[in-house]
Amino acid sequence: MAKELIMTGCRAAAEGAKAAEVEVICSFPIRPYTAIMMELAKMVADGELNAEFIHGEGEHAQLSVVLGAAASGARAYTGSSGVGVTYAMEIYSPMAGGRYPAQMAIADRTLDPPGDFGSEHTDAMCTRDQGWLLGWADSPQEVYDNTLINYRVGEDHRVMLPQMVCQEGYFVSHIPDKVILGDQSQVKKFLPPYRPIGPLSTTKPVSHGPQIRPDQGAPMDAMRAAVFLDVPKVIEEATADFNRIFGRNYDPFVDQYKLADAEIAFFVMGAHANTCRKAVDRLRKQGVKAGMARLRWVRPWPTHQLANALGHVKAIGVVETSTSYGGAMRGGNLIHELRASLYDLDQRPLVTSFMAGLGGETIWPADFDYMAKVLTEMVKEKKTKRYVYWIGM
Amino acid sequence: MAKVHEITVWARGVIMDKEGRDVINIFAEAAKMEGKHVQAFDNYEDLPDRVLVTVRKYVRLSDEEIEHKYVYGNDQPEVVVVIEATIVKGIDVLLGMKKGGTLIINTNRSIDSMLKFIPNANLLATIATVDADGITGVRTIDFSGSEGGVDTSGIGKGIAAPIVGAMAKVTGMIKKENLAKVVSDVSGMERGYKEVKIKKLG
Amino acid sequence: MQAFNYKFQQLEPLKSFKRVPVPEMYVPGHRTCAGCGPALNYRLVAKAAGKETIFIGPTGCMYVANSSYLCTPYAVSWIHAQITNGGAVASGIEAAFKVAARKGRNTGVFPNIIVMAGDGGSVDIGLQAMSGMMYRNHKVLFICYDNESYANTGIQTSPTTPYGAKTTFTPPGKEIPEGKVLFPKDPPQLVIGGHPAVKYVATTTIAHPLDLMNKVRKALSQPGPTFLHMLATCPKGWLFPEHLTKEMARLAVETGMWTLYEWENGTYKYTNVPKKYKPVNEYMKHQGRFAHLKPEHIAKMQAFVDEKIKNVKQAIAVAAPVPTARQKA
Amino acid sequence: MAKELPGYGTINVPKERQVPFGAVTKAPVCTQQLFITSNWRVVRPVKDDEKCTRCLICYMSCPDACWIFKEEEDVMEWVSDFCKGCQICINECPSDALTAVPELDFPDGVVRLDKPF
Repeated sequence: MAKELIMTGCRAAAEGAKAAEVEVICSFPIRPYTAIMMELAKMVADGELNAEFIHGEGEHAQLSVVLGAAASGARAYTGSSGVGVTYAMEIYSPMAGGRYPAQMAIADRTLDPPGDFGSEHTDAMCTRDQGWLLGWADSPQEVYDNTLINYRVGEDHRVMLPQMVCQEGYFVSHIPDKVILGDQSQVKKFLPPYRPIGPLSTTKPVSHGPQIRPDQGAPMDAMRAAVFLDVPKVIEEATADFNRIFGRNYDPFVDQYKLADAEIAFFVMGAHANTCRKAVDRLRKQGVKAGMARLRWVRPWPTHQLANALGHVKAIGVVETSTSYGGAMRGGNLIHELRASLYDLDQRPLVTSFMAGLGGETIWPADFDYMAKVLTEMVKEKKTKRYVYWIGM
Repeated sequence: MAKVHEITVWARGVIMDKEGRDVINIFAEAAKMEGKHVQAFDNYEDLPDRVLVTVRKYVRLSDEEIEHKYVYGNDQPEVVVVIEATIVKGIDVLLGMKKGGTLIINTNRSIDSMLKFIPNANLLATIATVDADGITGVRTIDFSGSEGGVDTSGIGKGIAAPIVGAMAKVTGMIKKENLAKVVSDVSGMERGYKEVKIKKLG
Repeated sequence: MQAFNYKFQQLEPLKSFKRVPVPEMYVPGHRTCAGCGPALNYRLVAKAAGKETIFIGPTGCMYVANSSYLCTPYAVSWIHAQITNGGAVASGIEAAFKVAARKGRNTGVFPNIIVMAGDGGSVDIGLQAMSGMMYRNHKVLFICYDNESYANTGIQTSPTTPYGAKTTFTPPGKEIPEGKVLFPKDPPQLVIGGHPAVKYVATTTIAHPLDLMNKVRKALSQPGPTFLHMLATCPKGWLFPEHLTKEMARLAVETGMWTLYEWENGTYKYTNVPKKYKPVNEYMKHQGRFAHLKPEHIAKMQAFVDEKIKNVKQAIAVAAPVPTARQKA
Repeated sequence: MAKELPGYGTINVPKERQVPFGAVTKAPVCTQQLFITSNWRVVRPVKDDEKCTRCLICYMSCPDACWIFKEEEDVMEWVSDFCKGCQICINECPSDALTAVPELDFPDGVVRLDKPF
């Protein structure tokens, strides 16, 4: 029986992993994701989950352990935050290129220096070009759901890629909210067992990852790129199945809120969407035709879906929660790809970006009001005056 | 564009890697003195070299700037130099050569006995042998210059000297006097120049 | 963790060359040097382990030279690991096979899981992963095939490169005449010193094939992590003629540069201890990497080795072991 | 939408250039035929069956597994395709049964390749 509980994003992630019956788990402590592993450790200790719980000697080892486990046919699970995510950097490409569909839970944390527990998307965003599936949840409920959806998509034989299931540290990972946990019969219906391709075995011996010549490198890259042409379809199928089986209502790629007739729109990712929705409601009451688009997947990037959802809007404010120092817009990462996605439209929306929610800072309702003011002026003047606004600076 | 002369040198990994590299460096260095645009480099795919594996080294000479200088292999060598004679038995060293090319082999065996191992010798206008091991008997084994490192052991002390001497004589591409300014073992180079055996074919 | 009886393998010792398993598990057709010590090492290990085996190959010569261009010489399953993470990848594999056994997905014998790491992949950049694996009590045999340098990248110094050796990172020069000035790490002592889960550690060389294979089989018959340190001489990196590959390993033992021992549950057992050690120069003089050394440097090396040998003499030196098979559980 | 947006096209890697899924290949059996190394050889070991005692030291000394004991015929067999000519076997042979002979003294016995490895 599905049951409704109040829990944090960390607990929700652990519940998702438990529902997926993960078999090899590798931990290393770093706040704030640590709680996920604390929950799983207890589940294993209590015999609720038949899994190997391995204490990795660092994030690099965590990724390496799950790589080996996935290569041997086990459903594997790990996670990290902040500098832990970047410490493991070497292993992201081998995992994706070797097509090992393990999952990594991220509760975002700002990168050093100096130490800062606050959430910021920069940690996981650093890995976005390594060939993983990557996306953000906006609530503990979506964390649970995404855990299952990601395993389903990642382990699909048309995909076979590792997945990064992200949630913001603290905002989602530590603030409890309502979560409906699926019944195990629903989970079984949605998520088939992991079927590895060419796993390490003593009966059918294989070689994983022999060296290639430079002229074999380009085909390797092309084939890795080609997978991403098929991923969107698999995501659509999986989301539709998930919605049907679990009674949810996700848009596969872009969570759209009052966008249909919007003149200005916020482009957000993660939990700040919750504040943003309320801001949209309030602005609407004041007569401002505001809307919101929330990105669910950064990889694969939903280019056409975004053009469809946002093409009619007059001005878009990208709420950036990651940094791209010296980047084209001198702000965050999302604006680059959003602008590129809209480039071929006949009538391009004006696009600027707002650096907000960095270092764990809350984005306040008033901040959205300020952004709306900037966007409304842009509409009035029919031009983008600045690429980037640093909120409060 | 001026013609680019491509010379490919074949050696064996580790035990003759340094000698092979010396050959290309000496040859290119001497050609530079004559105002040529030059290039000398190892085949990158052959690295890291392993003991006895075949390795390729390249020289390019031209009167003008070399257009394809970042293409990392000689596709159409007009001169092929084989520093270890057995290589001709196991590899088509003339691959890509246009008719009328030159082959120089370090061996004390007769030219005719070597020709038996070269099924496509019809590509050659000239074949030559030089007994470099007999002349100097020295092979410098050193890995300091491989992988683009600094070569610390001098240039042309071993069998490379007679081989470049022979190359100068057979190809006529560079002057012996300039070689003498580059190689350590000048008399070895002179002997290679003098003692090389040349046979014109077809 | 739940008590579960995994079907760990028990490999009987081999009594003579004639009893050595015939099938090659590391087959010919690879790009290792002619006369490659580590390749011979790999072959003997694979032969001793047999077909129910999975190899983890961290980056190094034994990755790059062996697996060139999408073809490999491993007749058993093999996976590339980064040079950094051999121990960790092996941990994941072992864990996966344990779960599969518990869940009844895999009912066959538990595979031999062997990490074949170079010295860099073991006790330099790979040390953390190796140590983590051993601490966590995974049933993995970690082998350090020690060719005393980063050979694949063109012979750079590693923590096991001996004092006085020339490498491309320790070239001798006016200011630093001896090339390498540091003394090497001692890999088995690193393992023995701090890993209570490890009950069996041994050293061997490619010049002692039966000894090597039996140590592999004994290590694989343990229920937990084990470590073997193997001297795999390197003609390219050490600058000696390739036909002397085994000769160098033999001389290493005869001069005390290398000692053969087993460490089992806290007890040392030394073997092949020469009645009288040859001077270290008997070993060094064949190798171009030591050619630049002056007598005072060689004396320094001799003193280092003498100190090491003293420990051997203090310990009990016994005749060559016939490895005992562990009691079947 | 006013007009159709560009798509991603398709990526068609020619069959002969395709890399196996995840760079996972089947393990070789007995020998790796894609990697014949006979052309590495400068000399080859030639055996004197009179002197050979079948002690198997050559078999246990070869990095490339190029000595095989044929039990039925009671003879050591040399594997020409993969012998790199390192001469370890010659150095180790306790009964001087092996001699190094230049490969060029033999008309054949080397697999000729277009390109080196």
